[in-house]
Amino acid sequence: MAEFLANYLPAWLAYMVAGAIHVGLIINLVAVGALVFIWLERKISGRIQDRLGPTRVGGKFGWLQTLADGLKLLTKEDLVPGGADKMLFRIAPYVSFCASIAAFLAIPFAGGDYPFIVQHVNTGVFFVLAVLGLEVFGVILAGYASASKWSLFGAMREAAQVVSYEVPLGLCAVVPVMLAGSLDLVVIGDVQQGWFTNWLIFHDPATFLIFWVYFTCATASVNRAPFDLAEAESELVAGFHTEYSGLRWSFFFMAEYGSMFSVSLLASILFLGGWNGPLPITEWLGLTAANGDIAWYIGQVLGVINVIGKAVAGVCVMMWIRWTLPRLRIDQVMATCLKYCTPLAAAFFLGAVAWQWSLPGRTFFGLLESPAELQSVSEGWSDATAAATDEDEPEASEDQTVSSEPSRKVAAAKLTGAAALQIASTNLQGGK
Amino acid sequence: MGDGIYWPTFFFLLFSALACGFALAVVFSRNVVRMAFYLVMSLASTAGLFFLAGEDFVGAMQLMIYVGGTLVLLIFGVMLTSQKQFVEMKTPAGQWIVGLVTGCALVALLWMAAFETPQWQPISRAEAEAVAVQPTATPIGVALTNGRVDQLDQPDETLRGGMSSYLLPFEIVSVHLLVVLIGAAYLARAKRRSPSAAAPG
Amino acid sequence: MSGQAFVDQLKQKFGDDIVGANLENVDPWVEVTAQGLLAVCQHLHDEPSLAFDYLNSVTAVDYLETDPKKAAKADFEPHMQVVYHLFSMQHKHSLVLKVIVPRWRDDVPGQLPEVPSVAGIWATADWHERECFDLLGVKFTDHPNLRRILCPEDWVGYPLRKDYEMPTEYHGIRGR
Amino acid sequence: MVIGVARTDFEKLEVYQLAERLADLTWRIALHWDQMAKATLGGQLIRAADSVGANIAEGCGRGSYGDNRRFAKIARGSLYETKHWLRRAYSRDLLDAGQIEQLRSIIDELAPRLNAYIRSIGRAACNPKTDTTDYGPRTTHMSTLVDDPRVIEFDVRTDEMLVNMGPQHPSTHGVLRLVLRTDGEVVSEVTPHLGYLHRCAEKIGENLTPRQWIPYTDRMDYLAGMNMNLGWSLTVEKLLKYEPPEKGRHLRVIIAEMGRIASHLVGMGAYGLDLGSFSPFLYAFREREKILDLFEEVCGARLTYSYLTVGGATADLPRGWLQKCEAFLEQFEPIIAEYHALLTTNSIFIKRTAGIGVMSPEMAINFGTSGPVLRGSGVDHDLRRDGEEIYTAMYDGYAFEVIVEKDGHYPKDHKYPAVPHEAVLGDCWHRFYVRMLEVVQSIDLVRQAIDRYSTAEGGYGEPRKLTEKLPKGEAYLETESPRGQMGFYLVSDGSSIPWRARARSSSFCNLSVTSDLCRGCLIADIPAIVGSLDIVMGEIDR
Repeated sequence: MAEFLANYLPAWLAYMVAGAIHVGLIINLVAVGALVFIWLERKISGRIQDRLGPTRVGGKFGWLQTLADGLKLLTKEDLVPGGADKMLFRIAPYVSFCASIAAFLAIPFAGGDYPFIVQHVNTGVFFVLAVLGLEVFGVILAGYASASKWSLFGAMREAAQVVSYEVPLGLCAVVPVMLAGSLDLVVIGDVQQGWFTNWLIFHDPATFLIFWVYFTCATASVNRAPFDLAEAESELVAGFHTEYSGLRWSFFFMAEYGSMFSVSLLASILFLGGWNGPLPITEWLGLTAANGDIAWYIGQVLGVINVIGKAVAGVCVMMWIRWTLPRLRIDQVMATCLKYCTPLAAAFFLGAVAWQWSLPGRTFFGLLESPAELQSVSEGWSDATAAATDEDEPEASEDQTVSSEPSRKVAAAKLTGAAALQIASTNLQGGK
Repeated sequence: MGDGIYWPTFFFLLFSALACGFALAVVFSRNVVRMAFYLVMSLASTAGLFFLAGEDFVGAMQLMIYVGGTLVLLIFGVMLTSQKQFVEMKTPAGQWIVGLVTGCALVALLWMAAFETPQWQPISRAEAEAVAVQPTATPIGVALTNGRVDQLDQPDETLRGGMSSYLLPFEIVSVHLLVVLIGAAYLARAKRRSPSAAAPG
Repeated sequence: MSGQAFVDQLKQKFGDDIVGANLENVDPWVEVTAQGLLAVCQHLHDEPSLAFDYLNSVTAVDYLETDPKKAAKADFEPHMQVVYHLFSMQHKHSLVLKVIVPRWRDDVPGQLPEVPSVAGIWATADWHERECFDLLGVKFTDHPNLRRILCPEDWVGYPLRKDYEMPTEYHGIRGR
Repeated sequence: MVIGVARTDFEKLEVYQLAERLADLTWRIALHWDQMAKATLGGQLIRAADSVGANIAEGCGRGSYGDNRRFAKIARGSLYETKHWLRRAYSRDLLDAGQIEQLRSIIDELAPRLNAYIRSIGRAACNPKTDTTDYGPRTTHMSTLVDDPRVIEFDVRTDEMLVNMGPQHPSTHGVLRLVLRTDGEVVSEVTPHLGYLHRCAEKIGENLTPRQWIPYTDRMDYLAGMNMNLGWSLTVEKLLKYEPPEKGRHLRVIIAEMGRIASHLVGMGAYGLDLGSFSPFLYAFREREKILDLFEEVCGARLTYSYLTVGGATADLPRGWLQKCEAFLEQFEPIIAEYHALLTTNSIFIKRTAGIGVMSPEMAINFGTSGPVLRGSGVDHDLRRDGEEIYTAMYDGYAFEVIVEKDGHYPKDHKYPAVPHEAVLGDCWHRFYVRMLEVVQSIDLVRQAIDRYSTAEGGYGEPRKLTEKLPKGEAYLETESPRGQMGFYLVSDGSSIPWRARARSSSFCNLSVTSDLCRGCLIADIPAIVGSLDIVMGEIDR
């Protein structure tokens, strides 16, 4: 965008304007997303509980209800308890909120050569997971600075829980990374293009199962029921945000919904094909870069709708779970993480490795041939010696990728991977 | 407008100022949790510097390990064990002096190291923009498992084989960390008098 | 076992500690002295043919006519009755015990009448006796934790006594 | 907020015990002095010696380490003062050799220990259970060696916290206040504090006629007002030796059992809330509303009915009501399966309740618990079958089994979900389960009662006169209300106003087990345990 603006504006201003637009879009995405999700949560909980939910504000579906709530929260007094550490107490909600927003910086909404992404970080998966882990810091500060015992309990639970759940969450995220051969979210999304059979969730039984482990851990790491121990209202009054009121309190909620959205986005990119629909409709309609800017742009927007739709579905499932299940106890939450999620994630990870090793180049539970994008990665798996002897391997894979109109970046990433694997195989030989 | 502002330099200065400022705040703060908070900000600014240098992986690593892990655990420990709500720390004069001497020595060392590095001159803008951003995780992963990427152009096959990987040192470090963790947990276990055994005896 | 036979049996075992009995009332009762209460209760609880293992209620009734006109005609001397309702889960039968004590020990106002606590026999007596102490001012000796239970700790007086007067003020709150 | 309040059981401190011995010994010695010595030296000596222990105790009770240390230092000052007065007494030939030896031995032990104690304050609270501090060179029997068998290894040491759960807390069912002593998430002690809703209804009962007191019984267990009305009415009728006509008897069964369903629905829904599951609460209230609609049609009120009264009921059932009631039961019965799916058989629900708060049958009886709490522990006791004649007569001829696990299984008159293998008899799960089964049983009973009511002849039982004189005497009666055995005790002196009206609350006794059940559980278990007792504070505080 900066390059585009530079045509009309001085370079320094172009950078600033482009940055401001990006940041503004992201903040709006989180804030408006939170508004929509709060409304959605009320509607969904209402329907689940056999009632209507909001109906009055803003017409038919009460769609302005959250805005009315927001206005109410704005006018509420901003209370700080007398015994609190005032600076930390005031700053804590912003820490959470910033961390929640920052995760969106590296999440692409559409792929291709010019992906829709704020900052193309080539270790996107890792960055998003790292930044999501920061949200807990705000919660802990809030709980500690509130000078309330209930808040302190909430903060202690949050710290213990989130730090533990990052382990299986990371393990689950490694599987798509391994299959796509890149930490770049754009690449991971792009390798799943084509039919839904190429989605990594359907790649093999292990990835299918590990998706559910991922979803469980994601629910736990964003503190949603049945893992919402930090705010467990029946035990801890309201946990870490017991002492908060007004706008600061709402920041925690925006952060929570923002995190829910970002882990769901991550799930949809890692496992559910990202911006690629279940059927290659954009290709059928010719909405690709080859057919001009407008067609490409429409294709990208369709991709954005796709990825957001999948993420919203994920968020809805989280809500559905919340209004159905009772809450676990803290020791059971930790046991779920350490006794079930982590070993399961590790086992499925090994399963995925074994599957890929034994059935390279196959997808959809081994029933179909992999698309070309996945081939180049899986070659490394197939036969190390063969790869080593084949001197033209990099070019060959490039030919393949060119033939099926992939993005240059994918090819570049693959090349590095292929080269590395080639060296690896030579090393193995040398060792022998 | 000409060249205008060179943004990477601007951000470099911004992040380094933040990192240094918060580092000083850590030193002069007395409240342990505030200290942790300042430390988080300082480390996050350092992570910003890494991102600026194109080392995304190291930056994210910094965030995940130091900010998300170490400091959270630190505050967790303070919350669990503190005698009163907000723990204050006072540094005696002797420790100030020791700290000052150590700190100065470290600064001097870094200073020397920095100025002995030959590339420590600003490169031209054209040069800077010409540097292609490389994937940062792949070489690390490759180096860990099977080969040193920095030695790819080593012509001698046998030499290349010898420098196979960092996997063994990595494993040794991991096991070492595990041992430290278990040791810490063991030391943290408090000893208490058992009421049942004390009553008859 | 018929009422009279049961009372006779108790009298034989505990002698003067069984003061009397009323078998005409809807719920017949046996009157026990305060000194003999613990032994009688222990017997009622432990004796397999009786097995009164369930204590329904401990309460007290204040007998005092505050109206001087009616007091002249009243057919009782001022006194306090502590009433125990017992039940046996095994035999499904019940019993009422009464202990009659003066309203004030040694008739000095402020000195609470004393009755031994049966909390050692039935755990439920703990709270019932606390309530009785709180509202009627009966002191249960050897009670593990004889504090007010329903009224605040600093409440003055025993509300269910007939001569109780509601304080005009409690911590700045108007009482009446 | 103070974390780590020092415990107040200073009596167990060795320094305190020594100070006590010193004070008592000086007292005994000074007692035998002449008047002159007593008035001058004796008073001063005893004051100083007493003040040693008093300051240790006061410091211990102060809560903060700073205060504690300050008072301990004052105690040390008093000890030196005692020494001074003893030296004066010695120089004035007031002490004999034996006394000097005794005093010396105490002071020689006390002085170093007191110093060590002052140093130790803050390092360990003056809590004798956790205190392993060595109080001086002579205390070899309190060694802190690692291989000392009295020292056990604990989890990571954290500080104790005193937390107030309630009276304003989402899961204490009203205004119950629980004071928790916690160590991290583990609760070592729970002390319930009651009385926030105390209205002294019994005093009001001494100033109103029995029928006038009926509305006050509504406000005891306000979730089952009908059953409260019934209990008091039957008690008065017992004293009056009155028996309502047959039709009135069946009417009372219909109303009481519908009240039980409505009450158990709240208990069930609120228990879901306690465990963090919100939706069952609304499902339960949806059905309860329908029962309240039926009650409203009967008596005009939805919460405080005052419908059943002495002599029968205030009015007969309206025309067409029975059909509506039957339609409701028809619609309601299949829905119970949903509750079982959401709660009873939900695996998280089972994890949270099975094996938690286990109460043995002996304990349940000893604590006087009743109703589903008692039957959840496997005690086969239900006043509808085992109660007094005047109450069981109401259910005469009705077919029902007491809901209790006997010989390892619950009654098999209906199809119930199976008992999970994790559940232990007497735990929270069983208490909840008994309530769920009682709802089905009550549906059965209402259906039977409707049949009998519609064929019964005669009146429904006119209320007795408002100011009818009561016979002299006293009556006590317990009835099986939804939360347990609600007892009323009525003493009459022959006038129309009772001499004493007493309400024995079931929830009151059920709540009294809390501190025993909650010892050593986790914080999250407290709502689970208290919720499974299903208390109503209106009834406890009366």
